[in-house]
Amino acid sequence: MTLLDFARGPAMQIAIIIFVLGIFWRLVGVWALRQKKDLSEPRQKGAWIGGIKGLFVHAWPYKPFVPKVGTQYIVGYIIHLGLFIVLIFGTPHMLFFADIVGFTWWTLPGGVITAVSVITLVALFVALAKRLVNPVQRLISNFDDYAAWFLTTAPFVTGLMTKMNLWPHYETGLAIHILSVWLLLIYFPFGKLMHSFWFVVSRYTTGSRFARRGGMS
Amino acid sequence: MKEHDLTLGEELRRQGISRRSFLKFCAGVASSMAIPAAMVPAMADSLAQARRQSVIWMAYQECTGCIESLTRSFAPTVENLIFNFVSLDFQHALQAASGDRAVEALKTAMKENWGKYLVLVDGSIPLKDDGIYSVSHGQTHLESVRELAEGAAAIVSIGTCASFGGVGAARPNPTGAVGIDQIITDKPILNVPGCPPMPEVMTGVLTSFLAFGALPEVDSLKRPRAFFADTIHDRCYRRAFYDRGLFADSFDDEGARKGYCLYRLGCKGPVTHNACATLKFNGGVSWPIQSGHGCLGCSEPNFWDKESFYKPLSAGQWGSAEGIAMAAAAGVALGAASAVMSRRNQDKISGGK
Amino acid sequence: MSLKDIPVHFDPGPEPDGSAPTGMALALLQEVADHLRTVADGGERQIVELGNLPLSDGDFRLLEEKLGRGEVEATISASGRTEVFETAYTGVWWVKYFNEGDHPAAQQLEIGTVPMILEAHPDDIQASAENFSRLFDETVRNSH
Amino acid sequence: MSNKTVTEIELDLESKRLSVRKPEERFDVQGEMSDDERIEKAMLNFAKDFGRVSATYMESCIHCGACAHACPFYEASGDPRHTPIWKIEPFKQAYKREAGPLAFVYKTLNLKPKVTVDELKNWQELLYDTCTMCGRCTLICPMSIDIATLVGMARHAMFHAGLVPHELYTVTEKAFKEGSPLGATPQVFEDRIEWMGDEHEVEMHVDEDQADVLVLMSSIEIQKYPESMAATAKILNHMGKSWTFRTDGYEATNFGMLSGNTAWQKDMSMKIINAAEKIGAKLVILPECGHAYQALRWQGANMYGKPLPFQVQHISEFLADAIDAGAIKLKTLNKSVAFHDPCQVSRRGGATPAPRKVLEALGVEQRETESGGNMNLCCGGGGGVITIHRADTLRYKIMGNKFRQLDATGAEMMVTSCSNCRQNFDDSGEKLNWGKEMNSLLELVADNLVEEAK
Repeated sequence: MTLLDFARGPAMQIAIIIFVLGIFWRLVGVWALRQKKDLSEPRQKGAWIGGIKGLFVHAWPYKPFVPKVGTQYIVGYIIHLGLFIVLIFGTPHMLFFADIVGFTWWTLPGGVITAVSVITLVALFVALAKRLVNPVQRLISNFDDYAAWFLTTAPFVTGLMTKMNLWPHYETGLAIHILSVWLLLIYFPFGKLMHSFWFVVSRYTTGSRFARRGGMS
Repeated sequence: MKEHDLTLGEELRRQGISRRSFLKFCAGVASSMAIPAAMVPAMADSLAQARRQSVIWMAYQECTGCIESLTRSFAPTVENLIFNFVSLDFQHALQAASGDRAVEALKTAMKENWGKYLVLVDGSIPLKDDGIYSVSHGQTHLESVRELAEGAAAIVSIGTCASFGGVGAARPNPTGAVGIDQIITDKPILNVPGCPPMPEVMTGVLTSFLAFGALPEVDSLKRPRAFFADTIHDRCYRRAFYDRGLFADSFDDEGARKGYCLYRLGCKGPVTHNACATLKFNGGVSWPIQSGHGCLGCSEPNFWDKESFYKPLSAGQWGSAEGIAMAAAAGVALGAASAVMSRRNQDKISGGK
Repeated sequence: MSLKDIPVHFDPGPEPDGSAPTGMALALLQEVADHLRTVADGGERQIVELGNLPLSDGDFRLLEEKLGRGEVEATISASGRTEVFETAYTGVWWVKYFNEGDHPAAQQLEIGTVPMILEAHPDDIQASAENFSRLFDETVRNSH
Repeated sequence: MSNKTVTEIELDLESKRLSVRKPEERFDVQGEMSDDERIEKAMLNFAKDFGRVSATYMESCIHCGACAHACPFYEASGDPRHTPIWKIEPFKQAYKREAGPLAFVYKTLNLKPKVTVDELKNWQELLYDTCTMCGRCTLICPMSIDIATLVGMARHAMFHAGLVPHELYTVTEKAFKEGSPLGATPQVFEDRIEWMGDEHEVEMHVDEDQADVLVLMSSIEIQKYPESMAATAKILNHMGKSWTFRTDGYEATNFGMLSGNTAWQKDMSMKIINAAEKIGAKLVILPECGHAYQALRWQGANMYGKPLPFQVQHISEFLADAIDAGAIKLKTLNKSVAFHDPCQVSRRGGATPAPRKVLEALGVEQRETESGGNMNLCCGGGGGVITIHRADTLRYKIMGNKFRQLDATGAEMMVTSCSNCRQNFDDSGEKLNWGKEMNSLLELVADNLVEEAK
């Protein structure tokens, strides 16, 4: 069995299983905790509307905060959108998903994907530099932050190398790229990468809690 | 004067082949092997000084496709000169002799050139039940290849079967077939995989052996780097379509007619190392992708067993839905268990207070 | 209905590499310039292989246009055709090899006094001399 | 050395800021416990009230550090330790190690170390001195984490581990023992009511057996701004309401909540609830006090264990409703006004529109600060911070920012509806020579009430 066969076979299955298991573990682990009912009289009904609103309101900082964290949000968006675009609209990636969903969709030309990847990588390095330089972020960062950064960046680097054929051996390179994604998937449920799930839960929670009170959203 | 005593230069001149042809031949080989053009004169000189090489070509568990391909495509090319450079002392399919006389010729050639002859092999070797599944003249091929290898200067495995086991070794591999290098480990071995292999590779390898006295540089799968360093994808004329994201989605759609990339139709070009894209087959007429079909990856080990030829490379093995569902269920159980533990902890505190 | 009733169209489609020069041609010209300097200064013959470089049609056109045609043209018949011509720059030769099926086999730019393939090899001259004397002997014998 | 001797400090009623005197020697650790015991108590009490919501927040942080930029303390100090999420770091660690879904993994592999007493001692400053639980960090947080609530829970742990700042502990203990953190005992309260009734010639109702409305007061008002009592009485009398003060349930502040003692918090809330139930009140009016609103309006029912049998309103809400209903009419005030939102009433309480409605009725020109309303910059004195002498320097710095913001509006008059904010403005205004005065919305209404002939 070559490394590529391993990456596309057992490694993929193990990674998906750990990924799914971990996500359910963590989500259910929190969801099944006790939560006392709030007995206070709500100011208004329909807290869930506030919850839904909360999902979107925090997608961009409020005006007074824009000068302070606007750039950080933009860098964040570049990383997230880049990740999304490359993942969904990169041809080999689309074909990978098409295999299970059973239909294909429009993809972006290779050159565009390469450009997006490079921009995303730059943004990732900017984010890392900020984490290392900014006193606040440096203080509150832990292993998880750097691990998550590394595991997110690795697929971009290996993917670009594969795309641009910079590996001494293409298949091994491709295998390393795929394995780097599995590593990301395996780590995903156990670190801060879970924020891709928590952000919905957390924003909804605050949005609905404060919708019933009024005040901040 | 015996043939073997003449140098190649003398021998060919006797046949009316000039040094210009020689030079031209070397220029052609150098071009295909990426040997610097400046070395061509030296190559031609050393080739002229070489003696005719004794070559024994054995066919084991095979289909004769390799030799068909090689002999037919040799005819109109400059490389056919190679047949003038070697003394093909044994070849099942091509020789006139058969039966005991053929075997005798083989024994003679081996004896006369012991330690010097070059063995070409096509076909895999069955190992199961002492190799009984493939026998010629009462001798299993396993014994045959061991015997021949003993007196060989080097061995060249021609085709994917001899290199990696090929179709004979495909699942479920009933005869326990393997490639030559799984059996012979103490001789220089070179693999020229491909189903069939490229004739130019054979020419290059033989020329290089004659001119430089050694097999050319090889990769990790013992394939000559000069031909197998790049992937089909690297040199494919449809690569530009891949880079621009233009693909054929079926064999008769607009994309296919426009000659778009065949990646989505399962082309294995990106993971296949061979020189088809530059050398092409049948004297440069065409090659699979030019004919509209994706690469099957025939020069790679186990290519038969890598799922469908028409499944895109990007496809992974998702595993069973049951497995994923079980993982989800296990995750739910673990989550619930941890929450129960936390709740119990809280109860303990409230109770204790 | 027989098989013949099914129309078969063959459309090879456009060659995707196009005909735009890749920049490789310019690099090549630079290399030729260096070699020419070397040879002009009394150095050895230099050969640039064109066959295994990723040159586009446009590159070839550019090369042909820039190098031009010179005074000498020759065709050699040995195991197929070989075409040789001097470019507009004396000492820069273009050598095109064809195989017996007349397909291109290799292509080189050679920088030197005369391309190798045009020169008669000493061994061949030796053999030629032997053959010639035999011919002469026979002719003399026959005339008697 | 008993607890009493180390925590007892005299009140300082002379200062503009109402607290105990600056302790000559600080005793920021209470009780006699071993370190292990403290840690155990901290962790247990932290875990006790932990639920799905707080766990979600603990899981969600992505360590982006944005919250620092919303925090008045970080903005004033620039000290990265003042980053809101960092203030609960030991508890985040403890959560992950002890209570989260992956706790088993963390604990078994010892990936998150056990929290130590020294750590908690170091965090006392972060949890008490530099956080008013104003919740501004939640606004900037891309994950919407309610850090203020988590700080509140961390304070539960700190209290039970005996790690409350000296002054805050003292006032809390006073509140528990005397019924008021700042010396406003029932006797003092009664005296002051009488004094105000006489001084302002308003009819006061004290300890009525039956009344529709129970009016609460905060110690700060009783001690420093007693005019509030007269103003409230004047308005309620004008409206013809059946109302009363109760000496067995008047104290609106809840230092049990601020210091982190849930039992005491409940105790303090229950006094009010019992009194209200006893007189059959339909409405309890909370005075101009921020955290009182938080304690009774939003946490009261949860302390009580069932929905409250009466309505709870902040005085500004009550006034707004009265204006809406046409029950009171106000004279027009030709001034420009900037309103300072008390975080616990506006951002975290939801009564943001009420004071604006009242100001509108006063006909003033309202000027918002650059970050006003729900996004208001906290004064830095709430959450018990104002009682802690150690926190003064930074509090003045925050108020400096606050003054600049208010001054930038160019408004002629500054108004708020929280007496704690107000005393912070008074104290810091004097210290920083602000030269302006913070006014009470309630008093402004009372002063401009149109009293038609009955």
